[in-house]
Amino acid sequence: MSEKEIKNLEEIFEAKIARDEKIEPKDWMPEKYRKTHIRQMSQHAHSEIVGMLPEGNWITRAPSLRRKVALLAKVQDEAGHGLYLYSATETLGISRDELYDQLHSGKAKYSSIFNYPTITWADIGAIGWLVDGAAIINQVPLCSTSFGPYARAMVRVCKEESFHQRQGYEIMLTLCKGTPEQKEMAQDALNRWWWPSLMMFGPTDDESTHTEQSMKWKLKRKTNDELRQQFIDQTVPQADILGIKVPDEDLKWNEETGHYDFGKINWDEFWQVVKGHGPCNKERLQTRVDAWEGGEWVRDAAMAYAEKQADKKVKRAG
Amino acid sequence: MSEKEIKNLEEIFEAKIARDEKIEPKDWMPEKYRKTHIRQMSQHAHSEIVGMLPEGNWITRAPSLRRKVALLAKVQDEAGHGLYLYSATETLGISRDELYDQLHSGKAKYSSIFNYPTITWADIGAIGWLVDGAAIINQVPLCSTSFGPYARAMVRVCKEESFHQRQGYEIMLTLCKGTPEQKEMAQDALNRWWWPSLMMFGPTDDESTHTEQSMKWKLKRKTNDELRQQFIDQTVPQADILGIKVPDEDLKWNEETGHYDFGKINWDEFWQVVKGHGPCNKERLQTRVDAWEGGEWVRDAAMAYAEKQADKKVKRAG
Amino acid sequence: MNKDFLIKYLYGIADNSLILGQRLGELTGHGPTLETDIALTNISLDLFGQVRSYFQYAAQISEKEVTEDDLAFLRTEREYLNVLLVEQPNTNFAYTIGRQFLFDHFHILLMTELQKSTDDTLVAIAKKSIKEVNYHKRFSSDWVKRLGDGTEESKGKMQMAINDLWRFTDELFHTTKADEEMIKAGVGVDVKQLKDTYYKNVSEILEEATLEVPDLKYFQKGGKDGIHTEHMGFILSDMQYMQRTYPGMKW
Amino acid sequence: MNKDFLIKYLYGIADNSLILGQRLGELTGHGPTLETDIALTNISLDLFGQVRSYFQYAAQISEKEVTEDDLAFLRTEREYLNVLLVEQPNTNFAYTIGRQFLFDHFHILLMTELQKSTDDTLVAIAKKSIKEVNYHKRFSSDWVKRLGDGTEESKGKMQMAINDLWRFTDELFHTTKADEEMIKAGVGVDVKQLKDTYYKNVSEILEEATLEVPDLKYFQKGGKDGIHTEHMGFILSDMQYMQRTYPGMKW
Repeated sequence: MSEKEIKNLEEIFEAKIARDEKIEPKDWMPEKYRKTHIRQMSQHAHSEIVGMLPEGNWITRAPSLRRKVALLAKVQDEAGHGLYLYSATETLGISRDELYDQLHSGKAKYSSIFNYPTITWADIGAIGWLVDGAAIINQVPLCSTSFGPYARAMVRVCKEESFHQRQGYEIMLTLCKGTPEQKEMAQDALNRWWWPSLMMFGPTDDESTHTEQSMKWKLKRKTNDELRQQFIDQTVPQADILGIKVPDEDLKWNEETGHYDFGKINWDEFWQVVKGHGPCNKERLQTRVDAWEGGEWVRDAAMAYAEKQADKKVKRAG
Repeated sequence: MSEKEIKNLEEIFEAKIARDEKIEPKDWMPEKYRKTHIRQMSQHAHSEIVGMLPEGNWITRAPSLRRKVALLAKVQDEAGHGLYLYSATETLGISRDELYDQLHSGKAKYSSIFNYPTITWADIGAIGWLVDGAAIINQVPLCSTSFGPYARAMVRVCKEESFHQRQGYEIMLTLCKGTPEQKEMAQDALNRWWWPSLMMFGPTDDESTHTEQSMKWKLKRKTNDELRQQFIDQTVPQADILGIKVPDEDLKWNEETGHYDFGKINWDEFWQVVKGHGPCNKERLQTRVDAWEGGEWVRDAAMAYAEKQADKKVKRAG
Repeated sequence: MNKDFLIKYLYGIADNSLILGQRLGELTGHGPTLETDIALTNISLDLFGQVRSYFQYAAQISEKEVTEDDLAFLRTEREYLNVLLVEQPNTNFAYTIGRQFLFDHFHILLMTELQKSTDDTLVAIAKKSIKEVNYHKRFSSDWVKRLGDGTEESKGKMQMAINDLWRFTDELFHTTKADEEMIKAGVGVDVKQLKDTYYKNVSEILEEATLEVPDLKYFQKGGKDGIHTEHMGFILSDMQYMQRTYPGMKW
Repeated sequence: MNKDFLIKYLYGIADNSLILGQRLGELTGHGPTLETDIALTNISLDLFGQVRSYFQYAAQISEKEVTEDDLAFLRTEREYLNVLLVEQPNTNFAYTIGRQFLFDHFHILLMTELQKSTDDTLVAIAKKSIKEVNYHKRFSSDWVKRLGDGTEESKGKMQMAINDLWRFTDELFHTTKADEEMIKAGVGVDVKQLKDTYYKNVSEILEEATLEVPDLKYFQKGGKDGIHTEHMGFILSDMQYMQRTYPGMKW
């Protein structure tokens, strides 16, 4: 293609996005758009898959049948989200095996929040309430992002995440209305998950890269700091209802700005976890690699069987 | 050697045994004596090693620190017994690796009692009381058997077994003096372990082979049925003290014989377990094989290291 | 009719679903593909759903003040009446599939017959369950075929799992005193009558999967009398952990 | 002196022995040789012996009516104060040895210093323990050398275990508020002072074992504040099973 032709295609592409029309896999798109989407969408898919592990850790120990069923269903939903998101990413011309390779080799990232351990049942509540809560704030704008398959996947994901978030909050509410021991368990979970949840919105705006480009492509509509503020403003009153305390001495309502002021985030910890040195990075990745490698013979068998069946069909037809 | 010379050696050998002198590894002995001893001693050693597993199953769940320490010590003693017995067997010109191979391939047997599962804490008491109790009755006569290394190993083994037996009985006593739940647990363990314990003395005399030869070599002093009767006569009053009931409708004191009469043993079950189809045969053997195969690299490393160290010593000396 | 027998009969059915569901729950996030992960979690969910129906019914007819959770989490090991098959570990994917396959083919026959019970609640549970169990059976049978007629490696693994688990199948057709009472009352299913059909159905699939049908004479039993394998205690120590550690609390 | 701090200080020491002893207890009957089985069981026994001394002391000074077993078995996960190192699993023999080695070299330094405590009971426990711990240290160091300087395979496994476990070593030298109070009172050992000697000693053995000393900048922590790895819950569910299931009974 001539440079002019490309220029022309780019203009059509950008006009389409500006008009809020969707880009579809068969449409022409700039290489950078494709790459950025593969990176973000697969990171999102990987987060769903790795995110199954901290919650999966409590399936065998869930305290009631009702909670066990809800937890199983939730983790299953996450596998489902992973599936849509991988499929949506595959429309950009990359295979699922390649995507897994990127995860397993450490080349692709996943949300750092899943590198924290779930050590009490209240953590299951806190994850639903805080982590899914933060995820929704990050993800709702993506329901109208420019890439069609991603936007459509996110509509379904967000609906289910809202349900999970309410379910998580309800676990916390039950604990906080329960015995002093249970309330203490809820407080302890809030203490441990609060700051990592704030980190889910990424570095502060002045440290964040790619924001401008992402805004144009509607991969982003608000900055990290804006989203973080929105999360805090929404979550603090919920903690008040629970009757537990957000672990931030500097947190207070600012009448002037109409927002909560909050304390300093420990960015050293953030970068440590991002770089692979969080409490569970090693275990999470190893678990995924073990599942994948341990399952190779199963996938091979399924492939071999499918081929044999196809052969038989051909023979029968011929 | 001429036939006459052999005949002569045999006479000396038998006279020695008759005089209650010990046969030592360096002494001449008939091939059948050697083979029989390898079979019986290694079977005994294997039983100690496999016998660690049903009790080991409760180490992580022992109900108090005192009981945990006692159980660890007991299982460790069994490993120690295995060690003496393997060493004693090795004096007959067979290597420990060969002995393990026989165990792992299923060629060598071990006591069938260890193919029953330990499913409650009371089983740990019942094993000490009944299984060690039966073992002692089988083994005390071996302290004066004709083969020196075996007799000496047995002196040590029997002393420790008596201690284990008392400890097991004391666990039962504590349960029986405890809550109704605990007493029920003790009764249930007696129900499940009683009959398998009676089977530990082997088939009835009319079905038992080798007895005459074993008597001559002092590997046996009483028949299976005599030993079984001795066990029953000794154990039933102990159950009475505990206040729990031996699960045998036909059990009753016989004034005339001065022994307890007892019900029919389920020999079908006995042979099923001997043939490898007991509740845990597969698991026990697999566990031993896994430990052995999984540990090969460790044993190889230890060997390689020892060789390197020896080389260094030689070099230093040279 | 003796309520205790009915409650024990319910345990006998529900505990199978409970312990198998628990075993499947261990696997979530660890499967060979996302699709099998989702499917096995789904089976686990169905099973726990059934468990809740049975235990809610048992709690309702019980003379004691108990909840479904008391029945699920607060019995001692000797009081769980599931068959030994369902407590066997997830040694590898072939064992997981083999266990499921050998159970599902029993489960579908049981649910089919249970629809004829004189007990309306059981009929309702059976009618609801049968669709789920049909799906389970199709899933596990399909995978037995895939692994059996897949690669040499998968065939070996699948055959080994079937050989190893076969000894637990006979117990599916044993009856306890409670079972016999419930059969007499027209409430329970006489599982002894299902045995031939079961082995016929299972053998057909195994043959289609190019696997050998084991020829065993010795079988294991005990679960129906509460005498379990050594795996059971460890399943329960995790499963009961919260209820035991925080007694009487609501979650 | 605040008794609560002393009790917490005792937990901080005793829980290490408790959880490491528990981990070793899992291995009995499963080791690569009978001799290592006996040795590791022996170490486990020593550790549990120490645990009993600490908890008997803690129970004695506690204002509540508690026994050594209440302290060992009836706390919640967040109340156990052992370091993360000791709860790491027996992934393979190299991990078991590596964990032991990295702990023993700390433990010997701690016991040596604890002999200078102003608390007579602690001095007595330390004096008794030091002989045992010396034996542990010799055993684990010898095996690090055997595996490190054994075969290519064993070297690879040993190096991997050391690399993997190294991130848990820094926490050994952290102090909690209770530690600081006890140090001030002359009762506790200032572990911060042991760090250089520890890394020097450990490095010497690793070098002798022809292994590389890891060069890590990031370390894990949390155990001393009761924030454990996900392994801990499963250790406790087995360990506490009997005491939780049958509360208040004597065994």
